[in-house]
This record gives sequence, structure tokens and C-alpha cells, in this order.
Amino acid sequence: MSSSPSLNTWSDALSGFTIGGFPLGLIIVAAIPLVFIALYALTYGVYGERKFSAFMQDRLGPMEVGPWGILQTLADILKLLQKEDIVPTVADKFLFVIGPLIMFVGSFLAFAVLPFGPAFIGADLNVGLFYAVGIVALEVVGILASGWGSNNKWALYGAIRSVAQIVSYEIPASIALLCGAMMAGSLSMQHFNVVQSGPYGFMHFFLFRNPIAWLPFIIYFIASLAENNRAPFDIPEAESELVAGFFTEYTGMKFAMFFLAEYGSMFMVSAVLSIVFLGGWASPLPNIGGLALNTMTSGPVWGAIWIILKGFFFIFVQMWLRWTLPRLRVDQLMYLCWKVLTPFAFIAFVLTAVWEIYM
Amino acid sequence: MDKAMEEAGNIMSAMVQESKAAYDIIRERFGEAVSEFDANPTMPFFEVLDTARWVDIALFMRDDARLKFNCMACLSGVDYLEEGKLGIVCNFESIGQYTHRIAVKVKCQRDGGSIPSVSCVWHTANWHEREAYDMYGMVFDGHPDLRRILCPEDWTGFPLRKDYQVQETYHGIKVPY
Amino acid sequence: MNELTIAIIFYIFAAVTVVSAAVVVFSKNVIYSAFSLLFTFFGVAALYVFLSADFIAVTQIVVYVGGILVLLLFGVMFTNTIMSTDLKADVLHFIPGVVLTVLLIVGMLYAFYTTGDWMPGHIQLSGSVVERIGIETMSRYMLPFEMASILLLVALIGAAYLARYDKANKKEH
Amino acid sequence: MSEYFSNIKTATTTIATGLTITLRHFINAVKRKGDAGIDDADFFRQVDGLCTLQYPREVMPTPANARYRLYNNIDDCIGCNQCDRACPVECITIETIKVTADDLAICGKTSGGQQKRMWVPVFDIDVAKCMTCGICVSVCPTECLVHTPVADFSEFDVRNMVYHFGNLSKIEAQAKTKKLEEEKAAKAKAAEAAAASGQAPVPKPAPKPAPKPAGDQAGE
Amino acid sequence: MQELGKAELNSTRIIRQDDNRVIIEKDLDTEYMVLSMGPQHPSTHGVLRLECITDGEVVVEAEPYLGYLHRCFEKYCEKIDYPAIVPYTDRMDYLAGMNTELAYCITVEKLLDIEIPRRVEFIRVITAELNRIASHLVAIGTYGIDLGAFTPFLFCFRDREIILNLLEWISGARMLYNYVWIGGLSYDVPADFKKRVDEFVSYFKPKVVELRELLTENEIFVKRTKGIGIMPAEVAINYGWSGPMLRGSGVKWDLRRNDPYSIYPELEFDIPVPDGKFSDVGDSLSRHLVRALEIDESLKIIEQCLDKMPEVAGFDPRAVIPKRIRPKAGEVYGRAENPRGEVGFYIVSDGKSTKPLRCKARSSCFVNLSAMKDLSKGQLIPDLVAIIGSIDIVLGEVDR
Amino acid sequence: MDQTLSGFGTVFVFLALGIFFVVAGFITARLLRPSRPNAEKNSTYECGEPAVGSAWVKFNIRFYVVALIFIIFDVEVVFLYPWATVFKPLGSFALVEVLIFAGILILGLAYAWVKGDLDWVRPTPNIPKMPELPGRDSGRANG
Amino acid sequence: MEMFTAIGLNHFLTISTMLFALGMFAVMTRKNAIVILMGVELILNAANINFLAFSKYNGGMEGVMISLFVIVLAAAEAAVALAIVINIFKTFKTVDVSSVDTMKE
Amino acid sequence: MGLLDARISNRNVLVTSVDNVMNWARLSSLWPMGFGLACCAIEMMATNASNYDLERFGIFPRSSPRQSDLMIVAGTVTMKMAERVITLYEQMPEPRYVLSMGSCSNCGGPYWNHGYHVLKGVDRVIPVDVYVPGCPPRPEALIGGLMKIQELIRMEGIGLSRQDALKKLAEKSVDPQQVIDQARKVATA
Ligand code: SF4
Ligand code: SF4
Ligand code: SF4
Repeated sequence: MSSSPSLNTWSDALSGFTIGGFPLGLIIVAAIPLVFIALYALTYGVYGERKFSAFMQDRLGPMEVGPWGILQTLADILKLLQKEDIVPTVADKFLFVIGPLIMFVGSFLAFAVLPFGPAFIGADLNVGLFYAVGIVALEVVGILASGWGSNNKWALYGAIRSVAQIVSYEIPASIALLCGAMMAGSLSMQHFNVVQSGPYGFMHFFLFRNPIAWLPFIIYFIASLAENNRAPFDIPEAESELVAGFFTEYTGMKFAMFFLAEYGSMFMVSAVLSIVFLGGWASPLPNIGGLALNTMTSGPVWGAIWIILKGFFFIFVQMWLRWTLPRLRVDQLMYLCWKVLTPFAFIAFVLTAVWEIYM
Repeated sequence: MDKAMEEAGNIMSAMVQESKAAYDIIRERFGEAVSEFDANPTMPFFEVLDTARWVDIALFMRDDARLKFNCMACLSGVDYLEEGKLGIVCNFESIGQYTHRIAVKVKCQRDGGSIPSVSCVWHTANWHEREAYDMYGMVFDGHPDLRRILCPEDWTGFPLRKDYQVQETYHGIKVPY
Repeated sequence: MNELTIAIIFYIFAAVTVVSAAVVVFSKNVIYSAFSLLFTFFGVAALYVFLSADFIAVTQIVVYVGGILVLLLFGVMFTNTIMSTDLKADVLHFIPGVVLTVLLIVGMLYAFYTTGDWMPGHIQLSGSVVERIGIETMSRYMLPFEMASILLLVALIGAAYLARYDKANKKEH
Repeated sequence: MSEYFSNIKTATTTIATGLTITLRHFINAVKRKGDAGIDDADFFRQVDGLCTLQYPREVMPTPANARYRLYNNIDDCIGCNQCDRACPVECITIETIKVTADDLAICGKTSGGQQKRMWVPVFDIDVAKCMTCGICVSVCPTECLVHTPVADFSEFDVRNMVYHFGNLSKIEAQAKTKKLEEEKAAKAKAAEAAAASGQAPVPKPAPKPAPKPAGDQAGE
Repeated sequence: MQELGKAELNSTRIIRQDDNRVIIEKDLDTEYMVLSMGPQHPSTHGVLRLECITDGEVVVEAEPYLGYLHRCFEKYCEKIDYPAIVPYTDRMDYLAGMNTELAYCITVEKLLDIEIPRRVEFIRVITAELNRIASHLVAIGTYGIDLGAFTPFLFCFRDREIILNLLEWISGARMLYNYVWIGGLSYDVPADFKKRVDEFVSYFKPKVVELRELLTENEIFVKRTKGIGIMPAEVAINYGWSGPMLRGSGVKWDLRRNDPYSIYPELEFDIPVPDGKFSDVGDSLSRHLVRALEIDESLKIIEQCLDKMPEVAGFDPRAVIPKRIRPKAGEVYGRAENPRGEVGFYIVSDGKSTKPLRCKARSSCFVNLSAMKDLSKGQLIPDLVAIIGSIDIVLGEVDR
Repeated sequence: MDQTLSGFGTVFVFLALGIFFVVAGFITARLLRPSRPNAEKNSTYECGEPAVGSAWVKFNIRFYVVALIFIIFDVEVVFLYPWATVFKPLGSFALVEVLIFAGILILGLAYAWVKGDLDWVRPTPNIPKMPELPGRDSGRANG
Repeated sequence: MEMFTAIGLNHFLTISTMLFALGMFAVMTRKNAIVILMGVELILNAANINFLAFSKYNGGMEGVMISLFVIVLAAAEAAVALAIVINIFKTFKTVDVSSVDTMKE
Repeated sequence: MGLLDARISNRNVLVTSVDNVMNWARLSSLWPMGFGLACCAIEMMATNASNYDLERFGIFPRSSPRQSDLMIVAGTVTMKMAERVITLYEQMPEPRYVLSMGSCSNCGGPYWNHGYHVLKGVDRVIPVDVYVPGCPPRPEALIGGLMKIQELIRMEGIGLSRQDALKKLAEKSVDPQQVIDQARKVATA
């Protein structure tokens, strides 16, 4: 069901070629580029993180593997493929294996609703945003499975901390996104982009259109950091406390899955943030008089570029924070979530509602 | 040695004099339980002859308003092979109250000897005594937790004794080069 | 062709749902029960999609998987220790249970398949389900909606109190 | 309540400060510090920017007195054994053979002009054990034992780290030993003969081949 | 068998058996977990092992286990000559080799009763203070890592690298110098030394400020460390704490002032102690602050020394080194203020041999760490990490 | 065919692809990697020490309370999302209604706040004391 | 064949029956209180499937709305029930319902 | 049974190119276990830090042995620690490498003669691939040692044991005596 008939998702566009009503084959065709974008984002997220962090720390970062080290992530993955797989004797074999799977699939599924351009989206669900918020739940279960399945104390600590953290921050995160949904009046991811695109570029973005939007924007950003276990909320995998958190016992490919899932969700939340508050694929450049910058920089290809740029910008900010700040403690984390972010999220919610109705 | 002592007896540095004053207070209280003052110019000390009173002396040293040796700077085990004794040497000082310092020696028999533990007077003695036990094997009576501290639990011998012979293997790993 | 594809997907999810539900019920290990509940909930969510209730499907994931399941898992982890008690759950009243269950299945299925006119026909809902839900909660289901909040409040207060209160210790902590 | 807000405020400002600092570094990453060694006058010319040195490609010069791999210029070694005795780790093994009188010329002089009186067939330094403390170097009278600035010399086999600096091969060493023995025997014979003939020969100095005086005079 | 603890409301007991394994007997409510932190753990700073008995995230008790780096220093002292011990003292506190060397050398010098040339004293103080800065940089940097801030660590190491370069330039080695010899130094300083150190000081000052802004003043950092692991002054003294640890508890005690050695009496510097405004006196933050402020003081000392250092033409730093070091019979306890506190050497000489009869190293970290068990009770695991970090242990010194 | 499915069809494809990706990764790895298990290798990692006891212990109740509060607010959010899509046309009345709804739940939050359920209870840490005098068997506690 | 490929109401009803039966079975036979709770969740899910199925094939919003409220109920139920179970566990040190009812505090 | 376990007798072009790719991946992403024992560990940290930056080579430390490929034994291994080192080594997944850093772990180093509690060389308990000398080794030396490990990996292949690789390397490498001669040249120059 397409709630926005004016828009064609890519799969819709291709559905003319199907013989039945159900274009499964074409969906696959449509999905594959997305998959690659996702994987690309994952691997280059890792590379970017290394480089950015290096530059912030007066280092060079990966240099020797490929020119400027760009093949580093590839080598890492290839290497992880070759690593022996160890399943500890005391571990719960089933949960140990299923954990990374759920984790990865959970973070991967979220990509299905990310629009990469006016006609380039996996699935334009009319509950897209809600779906994006909810799919995190899978990761939670994956983390619990791997933490419990490892039968390792560090892993269990990491998992429980992580789950408590993710579920807590889901509340401010979802309320903050709710504010976005209220501004857009829809939950469809494409709709967000459509209502935020226009000739005046960034002036259409909710962040600039609405004087209160910065509050949910910041709240969601902070909460998304916590949901991804990013610093300063990386207590679940706090190296200096819990060795490696819930994936302490994981080797080789299974570990790679966590790795990819982590960077996948990083991109995911960054993209959601930019879609909901910063117009997603909409071009931020305004048309100035005769200079039709906006028109020039719109379109399917530009859309993908814009959203990836915006996503990467927020990934950059995440990294920037990570390499600057110390880590919070678990009670401070809960304090921040329940006593700062949640009340402010409610305030933002009320203000947005009032603004939207009366202004 | 004798000459040095004589000299020291005649002209004692200010530091040694302070120690002497502190010693006199202890001597006054405990009499024969402590030995004569040794005005060693680099480390003036006295010895506790009656080891049973060591804890009392320690408590007195810590709590007496004139002494206030609130800090035990160091406790070293020593092996007096010729005398057939093991001993400890403790260096005391008073932080924030006085400037005097003094060292105390306590000795015990080499085999099966024991020294009362002063870990109930200074926390710091706890680990130091464990270390002395670990290295020399003297027992500290009343120590709350007298285990080896540096060597593994199942290590044989007391490494710093002068007659220590290193064991050949430890858990199947060859020890000597 | 496409019907068949859909049917296959449906059967996959149906199978996932039922099999994992069976694991939930029959597994000796409570932890496995809890984790296979994940698949049940997920499968049920997929079935909701087949029933055009996409919002409910996502809600299912959000609330059941993200909330209830986590709660259950925590419950299992709190109340069971591998070390002292075993995680195996014993079976009680087995025979009457089986008998009743079989009777239930047979009876219900009989009812379904003999009643021919369950379906008055495909009436498609117009508009988005989400928006419909929004409107309905604000209008027709206003009272239940507000009651739900009170219910949740009461549940929160009660559960928090219970979790805090330690009977053996006779104190809140 | 005011504490609540002031907390939020301090947190925000301090985090912002931190972020500015890291961002400054990020922006400064276009600059590089370069490979100036501490000896260079402009060691501090570039204080911001990346400080990474890409080691196998770029090397920062080590100072002249850097103490890394030991090297013995055996041509200058007089076999005095001082280094061996001074080494706390005992990682130098020296075996010496006294030079026979007729070999003195072959054996040669050190670069300092001192006559060498010892063959050093075995001069092994176990660099795997050495802790580069420099004590041996400081006692060496002829300054033939030196630390080189070469630090990077890892091996696949630890046995390769015993460096043999001896100036004689095994066979040569045997030959020299034999020669020495012969000379000794000859001397003994001569001495006997002298004793027999009643002439007191010049008494042979210390039988140990350790020219201690030489060590002491240059060794401080 | 010893009983370690009990859960409050039931019959859970934690028991240490005779073979020293900890077991848990019967548990009912929340279970105690025995968690072994270390020897390979990112935040135990080496090979310390803490056996934590935890109740959820709360540490009921953490018992430190040492000796994973017991390298028999004291045995060595009895086997080798006085001057040869110097490189081993380096390896004791490997982060502050210069200071430990200095402590050892002044101890032996006390025993030998020799006068040291003034220039040597100045060079010793400069190098020791440089090394103190380097050591504090490591302490602060790794403390940052413990609390999750990685970048300050790298900044610290970047600046430390320059100090290492300086010290390598002087002594020939980067970390384990064997530079301070009994009665002198191994080399005189290079010609440009003063200029370079001066440049370093002016380079380093803004970096200290940057570090403070990045880490010490960061609200998260403050919140993580403030009020954690409070040690009252009186107990700190009783525990024998020294150095920044003791000063963190508010006791103004610095051996450079209270038992002065070398040329410290001629120099002006403050002894930073927390005033209780920014931190609670005696907590982890205070200890961190003391270290951070000491860097400033050390810079001050270095500047003064550079001013006052006499230039002697043809100076031979080995001039007064005795040919053979064989002290007369006697005992001595000498000490110096190391970055981590008081490092003392108790040396017994029998007057006959060139080797000490007994040489005990009083290690600052060993003593500081002994309070760990007491400090750890009732802390959360992250706080435990914060406390260990604030103690700033160097296992080489703890285990010797 | 139902339109909803086509949207979720993509999601299904993503699901399938995700699983496929993981499984393919695992299989490739399985083909490549060596496998030489031994008892020590398969032992639980605990910083190099042999692990004492199982990690499967009952966990702290606090985590449960967090999940509890979460679930309540989660359900609330479920109601708010559909409302957010239609609240503009519905106007003030709907707003008031939702504010009452949210207000009641915020009451719950306030309750939890006041009752300290939102505090991560930190036990009062031990402040070291002076050693106790001999004669009492309390060396343990302080030593 | 038609019966299998054309997914209709009966398919959903069958599945919901199965879930319901499994849930019932769990509730009736299992001793572990938490598994009983899981059984209850299964039953609620089965009910929800029915609501939605009828709603779809009858074309009203009632089913959807009711299923929404059922989910609310399920959440509240799970929260409170688990709190009770945990409390039972704290008191009786077991979650075995058969032993709990014979026990006294 | 994975490919890396296989015994392959005929090594054709395909096998070698697969080898090359896999070796490249392994050598480009050597993750050491963050594991320091003594003074050498500080130099190891210094090597990881900005000035030498091991991350240039894709080497970045992991704190869990499960995710590491390389164990840098940096420092003195004592008797008490030896068993832990074995455990940690065993807990690393294969293929794994060991680099012994510093005199102490090479052969006991400064503590070899009287150090009753020091393990005289970590190769007594675990197989060591590369020995880095020095006390402590300069960061340059550690990097050099890591490059040696990379060299070793380059020589490895499917069906080749580590010994074979070492042999292959030995064929290529220079005689240690030549190293000394070279050093002589350097010193005299
Ligand atoms: S440098 Fe030190 S350890 Fe090395 S050979 Fe010389 S004296 Fe021995
Ligand atoms: S001290 Fe110098 S001259 Fe004497 S043996 Fe050693 S290297 Fe040769
Ligand atoms: S080799 Fe030297 S630097 Fe390394 S651990 Fe041993 S003593 Fe320390």
C-alpha cells in the first residue's frame, strides 16, 4: 500500500515489468543496490572512523593497506573470514550463533526503509518511521542472546548494560522522532523528504522551519548515540571495564557481524536524523534568484548524494564525540535518559504539537 | 663500626638527635623491652628485644602525643644468617606533626620464628608483612591474611633467604636458565 | 505465480510462528523458550502484514519483541540460576493438558471449516491504517484510549512497587 | 533544580570546549611535523599537526649516543675482559688466547696504538639478553665496544641473536692455542734449562691473561 | 577456610578455601559473582589482578593479587655490584626511571658520604622533573583511557615522546636510562641542552592547558571521578600513602620539601593539594588534579634549574665517582619523591663486599595499592576502574 | 494482491538477503578457516584466569525496573504515532486528549522519579577507616 | 491447490488456533511461572490474529483497534505479572507454581 | 575442515593467487591483543600512539584475545604469569602469531641469571614467531618486528605449515653473520 501515490518507489517504477502483481524478482533487483550502499556505508564507516579519529589525534591512521589505507576494511573482513571460529565449551551453542545473526539482520532490515532518492527506496512503508524506530528491538534481543549465550561474565555485563541502555533511550528517541512525524504529518519516510524539499533549500528543513525542532533534533541525536553504544555511551563495550562487552567471546566472522551491525546502525540513525530533520535527499541549496541551485542539485542521483553526505556528516559528528569525550557511568547514563532527555522530549512534544496546531 | 658509633655518640646530627629524643620517650615507657639506641648517622634505630611487646610499642609509637609516628614508611625483612635470625626493619616517621624519624628492628628465630603483626596498627604493615613472609618465611602472629603476595601460592622456599635454592620446575616449566 | 510466491512466504512465516511457538511450549530450557518467543512474535508480525495491519505488525515488533520479550528474558535471567536450580521446567498435568488441547484444536477447526460464510467478502479499508487508527483513537475509542493510559499508569506503579518491594526483607529498596 | 540546569550547562560548555579542541586538531591535520631529530636546531619548528612518522619510510635520526645494538670492533679489542665482568647481565662471553711473542706483530695494535696481547677467538654478545645499559661500554679501555644506533634487528630465531665478534675461527683458535702451548712448553723448557743452568729467568708476570693495569688506566 | 562475606538476607556465603580459591556457597537472592579482572585487562595497567566479588554491578570486595611481574629485584641487588643495580632500578619503576635512579643513587651516596658537584645536581633535578612530567603524562593519559577518553591519551603520549627524545638525547636511551650514576652522571648534557629544554617548556605549556580543557575540566570526567574512592587523610597516612595519592587526600607532604635532597631546597615550587572546591578532598579527581598540577610545578622547577645551572668548562660528570664502590658497613634508608610517591631504598652494607647485603626497595605503588581492597568495597565496576586508574600503579614497581 | 505486501515485500527481501548474507559469510568462513579446537581454547575468557563459576547468575533487579518503565512508555508511543499523522486536522480537541493521555503517563514517570526507580542505586561505598585494635576479630574487614 | 495458494481467513484462523492451543497447553501443564506467562502471551497473540483477520475480511476498524488495546493489555500484564513472579521468587526462591501454592511464607 | 587446514600437494596458480589474497588480508590486518607485561609494554603503547602509529599498518589492539591475531609478549613473563600467557595464547583463534618483544620475553633478558621467578624466554611455553631484541625495543624495532611477521605471513600458504614458511624465508633471508658484517660496515662508516 502506498500512501503517497505521487511518489514512485523504485520497485514501483519497475513493477510495470512484472507479470503478476507481485514483483518479487524486481524487488530483489531493486534491493541489491541498496544492499551494496548499505555494505559500502558499513565498510567505509569503519575506514572513515579510523581516519577521522587518527586526524583528531595527530596521527595518520591506516596508510599502508592500499593507497592511504583505503583497503583496510576489506583486508579486515577478509582476515576475519579466515579466523578460526571458537565456540566456548560452556557457551550455549545455539544462542551463541543466533546472536550475531539477529543482530546483523536487525540492523540490516532497517535499511529497507531508508530513501536514497526520490524514487530510490526499498520499501516506502506508510509506517516507515515507526518501523525504523521499532526494528531496533531485534538488535536488543540479538545482544541478549549473544551476551547470555557466551556464558562469559564480561559478555553478560555488556549485554545487560547494553539492553538496559538501548531500551531506555528508545523512549526519548521515539518521542523526539514523534515530533518530526508531527511536523510532517506522516510516518512515511519519503513523505518527510517531500515536505522538506522545495526551492528554498534548507529553509524547508524542519530544523530551520520550526523554532522548536532543534530540541527533538538534539534529543534524538543523543539518544541515537546511546542506542548505538557510541561514546560517550559506550559502556556496554567499554574496553577499559568490560574488555569487549557482549562480543568478548566472538571470533572471526561472527565478530565481523557485530562490527558491521554497529556501523550499519550508525549510518542508519544518522540517515534517520537527516531525513526527519534535515530533509533527507532534499537539496539544502536554495534557489537564489536566477541561480537555480536547488533545482540543479535535485534529482535521483543528487538525492542519494545528499542523503549520504548528510548521513556521513552525522557519522562524523558521532566519531567526533567519541574521540573527544570520556565515557559515562551506568547511573549517569540512566540519569541522562530518564531525568533529562525524557522530560525534555515530552516538553518538545508538547511544544511541537502546540506550534503545529496554532502557528 | 665501633669508631663510627663513638663518633656518632659524640656529635650527632640534628636528625639523629631528634630520633634519640623519640627513642628516649619509648625507652622511658618500655625500659628493657627495647635495646640501646644505635645512633647510626644514616639510619638511627633501636631494636625491640621483647618481641611480645612489639605491638604495644607500635601502638605507643603511633598514638603517643609526643611521638605520633603515624606513618610506617617501610618495613623490610632481613636475613641475619650469621646470627641465625630473621628480622624486620621498620622505618617510621611522623607526617604533619613532627619531623623525627626512627627505625625499629625486630628479630626472630630463623626457623619457626614469629613476630607479632602490627597490621592492626598501621594498615600499610599488612602487605609489607605479607611480603616479608613471602620472601623470608617468618610468621607474623595475628596477621589477618598471611599469604604469599608476590610469589605464587605454591612456590617452594623463601627466595630472599641467603641459603635459598631455586626450584627446578614450576608447574612443569623449567625455572633456571 | 505471484499467488504462489505469496503463499510460500505465508507458509514460511506460518511455519516459523507455529514451530517456534511449539518450542516455547515444549522446550525444557526456559531460556530457549524465551528466545524462540522472538521468532513467534516475529512470525505473528509477518502474519499481521498479511492481514494488512502493517501498523499493528510494527507495533508487535516494538512492544512484543522490544518490550515484553526483553522483560521476559530479564525475568528468566533473574529467576533462574544454572548453578543452583536447573533451568529445566517441569511439566504438570500433562495428560489433561494434552486432552484439552487436542479437543480445543479439533473443536475450533471444526467450527472454522464448517462455517462457510465467515467471509462476507473483501472489503478494503480506504486510506492509511495509521491515519485511521489515529482518527479512531481520537473519536470512537477515546475512552478506551484514556483508560489505557490509566491502565498503564497503574501497571507501572504496581509493577515498580512490586519489583522494589522485597517481601522476605519486608522493605522497599 | 538550579543545580539540575547548571549541570546541563556545564556539561554542554565543557563538551563544546572539548569538541573545539579535537576539531582544531582535525583541521590541523593538514600539517605534518616532519622528521626533525632532537639534534636538529629546528626540532620544535612545527608544533601542531600530525606527528606520525612513517617509520620504514621516514626515520627520525637517533642521537649520537643512543644505546642500541652492541657492536665490538674486534680489531681494537685487547681482550681485557673488563666488559664481561662489568656486565650485570653476564651476556658477554669472552675467551682469549694469549698471543705468542712471534704473533704480536700479526695481532697488531689498536687504533689507539696499544699493542694487543690477546687473541679473542670467542667474543659473543647475546644481544637477546643485553639490556643496553651501557656499563660494558663505559668500562671498555679501548672504546672498541660501542652501542650503535641500530635498533631494528628482529629475528625469527632467537639463537641468531648471539653475535659472534671473535677474530679467529675455530680452527685458527685451535692453532693458536696449540701455538701458545708450544710456546709455553718452550718457555718452560727454557726456564727449566735456565734453572738447570742456574740462571734466574725474568719471572713471568701474572699467569692470568688479564692486563688489568691497562684497564684501570683508561677505564674510569 | 575463611568467610569473606555474606549476602544480607539469606545464607549466601563467600568462602575462601584453604587452597585459596574463592567459592560461593549457596545463594538465594542475587548471586555473588567472582569476577577476575586481570591479569590481562585493559584497565589494570599491566598485570595486576583483581578478584572482584560482585553483586550485579556492585563490587562487594576486590582483592588485589600481585606478583605477576615479580622480577626478583631484591635478589638481584644481593648478587650484583652497587653501580650495576642502577639499570635494574630503572626497570623497577619503568615510567620514572630517572627518579628511581636518583632515589637509589642518593641512598648509596648517603652511605658513601660523598659530595656531588652542583652541576650534576642540577642536571639530575632537570632530568628527574622531566621524567616526572613524562610519568604524569602517562598516568593522566591512561586514566583518560580508563574513563573512555582515548584522545587525551594520545596527546599525552605525543608530548611524552618529546620528553623521551630529550632524555634519549642526554642519556642514550628512551626509557631505561642508566643515566644517574652513584656519585655522578654517565654523560654531561649536550651543548644545546638548555635551549632545547627551554623550547620544550614553552612548547609544552599550551599543551598542558589543552589537556586540562580536554580532560580534566570535562564535565563527564569530573562526574566520573568526583567523590569516587574517597580516602581520608588520616587513613591515607596510616596506609603509608605518599606522593600525589597522599596529597590528593589533602596532606601537604612532599619529600622534596619535607625531607629535602639534592638542590630542591633552593628551588621554589608549590605542593599542590586539593582545596575541596573542584573536587572532594581525597577522591579520585583530587589525585588526578594533583598530578595535573604537579606538571606545572615541574615545569617551574625546570625553568629555575635552567636559570641556575652552572656552566662548568670541561665538566666531567664522572669526576667524583669512586673507582670501586664499597661503602663502609652500615645501614641506610634513603628516599626520594617519585611521581608515584616515596621510593625508598633500605640498604645494608657489610663494608667488605661490593654488593649490598640487603637492598629493599620501598615501592610507592605497592603501598598505595594496598588500600585498594578497602577502597573497592561497595563501588560499581566503572568506579573500580576509576579508582585503580587514580592510584596510577606501575606493576614493575609494585612487584619489583 | 494486497498492496501492503509490496512494501513489506521489500522488507522481506531485506530479511532474506540479510540472513543470506550472514549465512553466506558463515559458510565462506567455514570453508576457509582452520579449526583446531582444544580444551583450553574453548575455555571461557576471563582475563587469562580460569573462570570461577558460571556467568549465568541472576542479575540485578534494577535492570528489570528499567525495562518495566520502558515498556509502559513504549506502549504510549505506539498510540502517539498514529495520532501524530492526523492531529493537525483534528485540532485542539485531539491535542487535549493526547495531553491528558501523556500527562497521566508522565505522572507515572514522576512517580518512578520520586520513588527513586529512576536512580541507579549506588551503594554507599566504604570509606576506609583506621585499623582496629587487636583483640577483636575484625581484622578482615579492615585489613 | 486453490485452498493452499489462496490465503484466506481460514488459514489465519488455523494458525491462531494452533497458537492458542499451544498457549493453553503451556498454561495448563508447565510449572514454571514464566513459561506460563509466555503461554498467556501466545494466547493473546492468537486472539490478535483473529481480531485482525476478521477485521480484514470484514472491513472494519474494530479489529485493528481492539488488537491495539490487546497489545496494551499484554504489555501491562507482562509488566505486572513478571513483577509478581519476581516477587514470588524473592520470597519462595522458586518460580515453580506447583510448589508455591503449597508454600507458606 | 576449512581450507586453511587443508593439505594441498599441487600448488597451482589458483592456489597461489588465493594464497596471496588471503595472506595479504592477514598481514594487512594484524590485530594484536592489548596485553602488556612490563616496561616493554610502555614502548608498545608508545608505538601505538601518535608518533609511530601502528594503525598505519592496520594494526590496532583489541582487548579480547578472541578477536586478535597477534600476541605481542611485551615484557617480563614471570612464572606466575606464564600459565596465563599460555591460556591467553590458546584463547586466540588461529591463525595466530606471537611476537616476543624485548630481552625479557626473548630469553629472560636482564633477569635470566638470578631471576628465580622469571620465565627464561616465552618460547618455553608458547611458540614464538619473531623475536624483537632490545630493552626496551625502540618503537622502530617493534615496527620492524611486525614487518618481519608480515614477511612470514607472506610466505605462508594453504597447506604450508609455519615451519615451511620459515624455511622459505630462511632461503631468502641473509645469514646472521652477514648482519654483523653489515653492522661492522655501518659502524665503521
Ligand atoms: S649493555 Fe649492559 S647488559 Fe648489555 S652487554 Fe653491556 S653491560 Fe651487559
Ligand atoms: S672491555 Fe673492551 S677491550 Fe676489554 S674485552 Fe671488552 S671489548 Fe675488549
Ligand atoms: S626487556 Fe627490558 S624493557 Fe622489556 S620488559 Fe624486560 S627489562 Fe623491561
